[in-house]
Amino acid sequence: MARVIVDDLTKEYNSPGGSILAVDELNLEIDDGEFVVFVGPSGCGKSTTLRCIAGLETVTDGTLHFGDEDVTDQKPKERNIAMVFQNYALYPHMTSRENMAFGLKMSTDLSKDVIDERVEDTAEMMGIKELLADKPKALSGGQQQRVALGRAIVRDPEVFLMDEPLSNLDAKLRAQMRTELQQLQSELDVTTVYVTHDQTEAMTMGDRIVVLNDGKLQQVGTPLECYHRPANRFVAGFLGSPPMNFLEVDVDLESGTLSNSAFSLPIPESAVDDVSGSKLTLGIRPEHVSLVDAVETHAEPDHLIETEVTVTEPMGDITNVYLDVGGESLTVTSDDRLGVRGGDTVHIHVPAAKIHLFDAESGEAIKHSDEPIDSTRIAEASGHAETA
Amino acid sequence: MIPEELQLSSATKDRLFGLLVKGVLGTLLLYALFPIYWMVISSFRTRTEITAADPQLLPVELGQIPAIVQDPALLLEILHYENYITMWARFPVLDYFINSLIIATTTTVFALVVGCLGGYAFSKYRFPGKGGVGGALLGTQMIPGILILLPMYLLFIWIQDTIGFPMTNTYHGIIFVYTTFTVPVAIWMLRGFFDTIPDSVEEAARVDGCSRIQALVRIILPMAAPGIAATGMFVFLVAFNEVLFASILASGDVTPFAIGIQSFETQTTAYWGEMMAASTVATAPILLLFVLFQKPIVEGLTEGSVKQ
Amino acid sequence: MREHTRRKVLATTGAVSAFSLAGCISDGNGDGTTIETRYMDAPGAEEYFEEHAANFEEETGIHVEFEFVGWGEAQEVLMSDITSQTGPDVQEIASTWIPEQADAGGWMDLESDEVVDHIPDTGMFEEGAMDVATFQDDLVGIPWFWGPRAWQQVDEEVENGGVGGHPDDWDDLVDQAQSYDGDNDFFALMGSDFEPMRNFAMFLWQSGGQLLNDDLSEPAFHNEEGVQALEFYADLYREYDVLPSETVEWAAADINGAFAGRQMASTVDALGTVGAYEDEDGHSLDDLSISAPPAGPDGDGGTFFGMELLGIHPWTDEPEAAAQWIDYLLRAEPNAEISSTIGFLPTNPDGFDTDYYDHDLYDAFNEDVFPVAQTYPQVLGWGEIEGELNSVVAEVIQNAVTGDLEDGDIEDALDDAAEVAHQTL
Amino acid sequence: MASTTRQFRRRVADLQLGNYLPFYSRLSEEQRFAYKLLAPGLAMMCIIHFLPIIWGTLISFMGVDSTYARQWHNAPFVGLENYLYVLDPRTVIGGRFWFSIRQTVIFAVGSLVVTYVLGLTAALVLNQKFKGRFVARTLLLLPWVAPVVVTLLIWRMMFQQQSGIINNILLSIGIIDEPIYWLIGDNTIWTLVLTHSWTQFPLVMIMLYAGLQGIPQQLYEAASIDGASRWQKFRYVTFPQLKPVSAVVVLLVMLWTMINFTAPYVLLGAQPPRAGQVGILYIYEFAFSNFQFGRGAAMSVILFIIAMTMAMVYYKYLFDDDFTEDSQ
Repeated sequence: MARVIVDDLTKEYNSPGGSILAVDELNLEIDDGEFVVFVGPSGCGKSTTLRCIAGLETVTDGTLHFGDEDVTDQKPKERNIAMVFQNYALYPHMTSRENMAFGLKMSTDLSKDVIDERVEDTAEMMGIKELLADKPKALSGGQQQRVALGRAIVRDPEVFLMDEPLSNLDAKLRAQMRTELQQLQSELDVTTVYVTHDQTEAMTMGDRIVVLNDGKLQQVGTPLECYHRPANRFVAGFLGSPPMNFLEVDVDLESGTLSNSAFSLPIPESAVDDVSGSKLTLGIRPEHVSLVDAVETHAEPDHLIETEVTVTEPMGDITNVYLDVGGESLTVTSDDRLGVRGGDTVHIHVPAAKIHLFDAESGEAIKHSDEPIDSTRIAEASGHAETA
Repeated sequence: MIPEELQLSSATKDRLFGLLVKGVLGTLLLYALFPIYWMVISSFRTRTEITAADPQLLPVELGQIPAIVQDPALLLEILHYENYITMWARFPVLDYFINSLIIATTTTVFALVVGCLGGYAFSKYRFPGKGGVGGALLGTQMIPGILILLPMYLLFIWIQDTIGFPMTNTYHGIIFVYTTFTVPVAIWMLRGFFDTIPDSVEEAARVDGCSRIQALVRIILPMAAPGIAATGMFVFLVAFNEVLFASILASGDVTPFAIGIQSFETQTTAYWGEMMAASTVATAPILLLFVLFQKPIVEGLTEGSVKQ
Repeated sequence: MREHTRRKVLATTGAVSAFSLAGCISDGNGDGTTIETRYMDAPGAEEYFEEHAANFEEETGIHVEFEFVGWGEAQEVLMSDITSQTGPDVQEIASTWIPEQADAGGWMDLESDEVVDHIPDTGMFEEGAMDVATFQDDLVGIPWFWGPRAWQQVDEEVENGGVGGHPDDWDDLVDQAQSYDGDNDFFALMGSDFEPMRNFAMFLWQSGGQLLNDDLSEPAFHNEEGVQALEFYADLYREYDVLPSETVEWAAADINGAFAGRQMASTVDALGTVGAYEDEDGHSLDDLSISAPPAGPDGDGGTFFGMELLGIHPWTDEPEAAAQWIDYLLRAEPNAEISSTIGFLPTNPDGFDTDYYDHDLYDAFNEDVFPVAQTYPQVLGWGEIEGELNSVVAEVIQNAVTGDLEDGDIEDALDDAAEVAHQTL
Repeated sequence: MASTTRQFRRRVADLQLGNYLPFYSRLSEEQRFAYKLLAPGLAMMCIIHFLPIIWGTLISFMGVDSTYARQWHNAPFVGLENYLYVLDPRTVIGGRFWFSIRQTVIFAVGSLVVTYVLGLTAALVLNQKFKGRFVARTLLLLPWVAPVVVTLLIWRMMFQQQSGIINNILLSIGIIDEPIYWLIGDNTIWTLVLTHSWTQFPLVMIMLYAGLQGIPQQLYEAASIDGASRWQKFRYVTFPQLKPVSAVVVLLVMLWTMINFTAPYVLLGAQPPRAGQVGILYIYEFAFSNFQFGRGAAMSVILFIIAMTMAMVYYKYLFDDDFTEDSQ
């Protein structure tokens, strides 16, 4: 078990067109036993970072430490890690048992009996004992997945690395495995780095999530922190489904309003001191906007906007309502009490407390919503991400 | 337009097409197998029978068949099986054959080892000069053997004279040459097979505690087995069949079959019957070997595209 | 090519041990001298050399190793040997290769001091043989065995067709062939597949021409006589229908097989056909008769003879032993034995007194045929000319058979060849 | 084998990468490992391919003939004289050489067409579903597996004008009236093409067969829905889909045929009829019989350059085509 300390990690690829910066001076500390999820769009550098931690990629610059040990130049086999791959990467010519035993055989001096015992114990725990004699070809996707996990677990490594391990499973199985993995991780208490492009996994599984884009770290924090206190517009837009609404607004400090052609809202009080410049991006999550039927009696009348419904998407429990606000689209998740349809004119309420404001140029967050977040790590992770 | 009643129904069309396929297949099989049949038949004939102006398609006359069925021993009288006995004394066929097996088998092993390493490097890694090396590999396939034959021979002689290490007319000399000839193709072919193996398997192995080379040997190679079998067959055949270099680099005790078999056609006499008997004896084990191992070989030959 | 002190161990223990063993070429029999020798591959040769190498070793203490090279690769093997100055001590030489190989330093002058005392007495050889063995005043080889091409016929077959005696000249040949009424063909020659220019040379000499001029500086085969000869050769196929068209494809093996199988009554060829005939069940030399080939229009006789020699490579460490071995092989008995085995005549005249040549037929060879026999000129660049002539003659007779031979083609073909000859010389 | 398509595409892509040299000062560990893996093969190729090729090319500029055979380094440097001599169509040798080049091209292109048609037909047949197709596949591969020298000798025997079974069969079923001369005269080159194709078509077959197997079934289903006939499916689905494999097949068969020595040598003997004198055989005969190493080397270099030029033109064609799109 170990802390993983990533210090100024940089990875550059050489390619015909010049070099490509895959990871750009990334700094990160992962606590012992922590479950950290790397998330970001494809090509953001999350997999590369993971592979650097694994030792599968050489590091162009910066250092990696496991605990106190500098592993930057160590080969994968010296790092005592285990990895689960998206396509499982089981060895097709070996049985499940041999697959699981292989790592122990190669990296330890354990006797055959001990290895056997550990394989059996792990198999028992994973519920794959009856599959031990089968070759991967004979197994279903889910079973292969378990064997792949078992192969990692049996190693009892210092760090677990998982590269989109669930993305080849069907939706139902994926949901089930998500929970299972989480439980497993907390039982084993092994430092885990988990890479995914799926924000549901990111939100539900990690102790902390690390949001990456374009090789740069965007934000590190607990899932709720990242969700409710996004460090910048990218994080805000990346997490959440449907994604946060963004509206370009002009700032009028004299009248204290944020406005565009379709509406004008007062600058939220909590942000008045931070607002400067003339352009901002206003962000509001779909679930925080509500459709208003009793306009006259509303508590925050100056936070109402009149809009037209373009499309509605009934999801069963809720309905996504797409609206047109001054030519820009805005989404609302509504409980659909009103039964609106395309073409209707409705009023929406944009509560001041829930508004995010971002610098129009840099995308840096200026104001967050006031949603409460998990208290434990706010202190250490608050503030802006270290984007260097 | 053809009137509707004259148009073939789709079932009839299918049946006709089926017939066409069978017909074409039959013709192809005849084309492919007839020479082999003819070799076997000729090996049971005397020189006069072979050079006769009216060659017979069948080894026996049709009228003789009932008698042969009754008394199979009759076959021994009709078939000139003596070729199979006299050929051993005429020329050392067995030596030729064993030489060829030694040369071709060893070449196959070495070419596969070197080819696997190179092919893997090509499949898995990007490195400066890759394009150049790739071009060179392909370029070797265009070198007329005759251009390098003499320089290579002189080089061998030079090595012999300078270091005192014999090179000409030795197994290792010709094996070295053949291995080098086949390595570019082996690299090329094997690279394709390695391409079909996901990178993550190698990575998994390295995370599991293998060095790069261990991962290659313990994980990747077993996975590429069919491809290796197919490449091996290819290399074996090249090494077994080469004549230009064999004729001056592998003489004396290491004369291979491809050269030796030609001695049945001497300046004054052609021992066709014995030559065909020797050919039959040499061809049979190779065909048999192929048929036995055809599954991985054919799988290897056709692999890759399936996953494309 | 193969070596016959065969070390079977090598063949069976595989490549690994081969690495360690391959170096040990010599059997290393302590005190004795060992020479390496190489001959053209032929059936029966192995037994012959096994026996005589043993005899020779007993007599002199010199150990002789021998190996064989197939005709197909012989030229290439010799070429590489000479280029690299490596290879056996004693080597069989085909007469037509002498100029290039001698010029390239492939053969030791056997009249040099080192060996002159040990080689056979050259006085016993025919002058024609010695001409071949000499290149630019050096004696490059010792004539070993030779074979002139002679008219050979199966008397019974000839008579069955209502023809008597041997044809005296070209007209006679055509007449006999056309009046022949036997079951098979009357006459056949080897075709384009093996040195067709030997036939052309024969017809050329018979029509009074020669291949090169007297001082060997210019081609002479493209003059009137040459055209006449090649025309006659082609006409034997297309005009007179004397030569069966399929024979245009025939090589030595085919003609031997056909003659042995009595597919034709007569041929002009070397002793090989006689041997093939004799080997066939129920055949005897008494069936055959031999004479010089038919003469040309002006009564000129002529036929081709081929000769094999034994030479010593100049890089040998044991010239003396090598010469002794050659001397041994040229003794009447061994000389006659190998000549007869391979289907030639011994160059040692005493060979005819041995059991191997105890038949009238051989006397006819010696007495009637040799006097008119000639061979190719020994001149540098001859190989190229010969190759060219082979190819044009082959083309001409092939076209004669397939009906593609046009008027003037023969002249053009010979002029082409003459052009090459001119440039080469 | 079918994966050669991919190799090929990659190869093409790699050549583009060829210009990102010069060498980086610091190679990554992967790159060093890759070089280590390639080292044995490259070292061997240096000794057996590159060194002799330089040597051979050197000789082609020197007047090495029988006089200098054993001391070629003392031979005079003659510049381009050898090349000019063998390339001059007015001299007989030059004419012969040009003719042999022509025959080489016929041999290569003819073999290519025949093997491709045979191979494709066989592959299409094997791709049908019928009982025993695996047996058929094995049987059709046998010509490739059987030792080539042996099969060439068999064909040589079968092609004899008089005693050969081929003429016999053709006569008896009435295709020809007169026995054909297969091994002499102008037919020789076609005999060579036929025989060589016999030994090569199984390889082409199996490569194309692999290509066929890789064509997604949906394409055929889509074509069926569009009402395509069998021929149209072949024309608009199968054939275009086979293009990448075909490209590899064409290149390999061309190159391997152009420099093939075994087939003409064994089938036609050391003294082939003129029509059968393909380049490499002519060079062999000319250079080795006459110790004309300098001129022989010049001829070989020319043959090499022709093969290379053809390959490069072909590459160029590929570049212009749709092969670069897949760079993985």
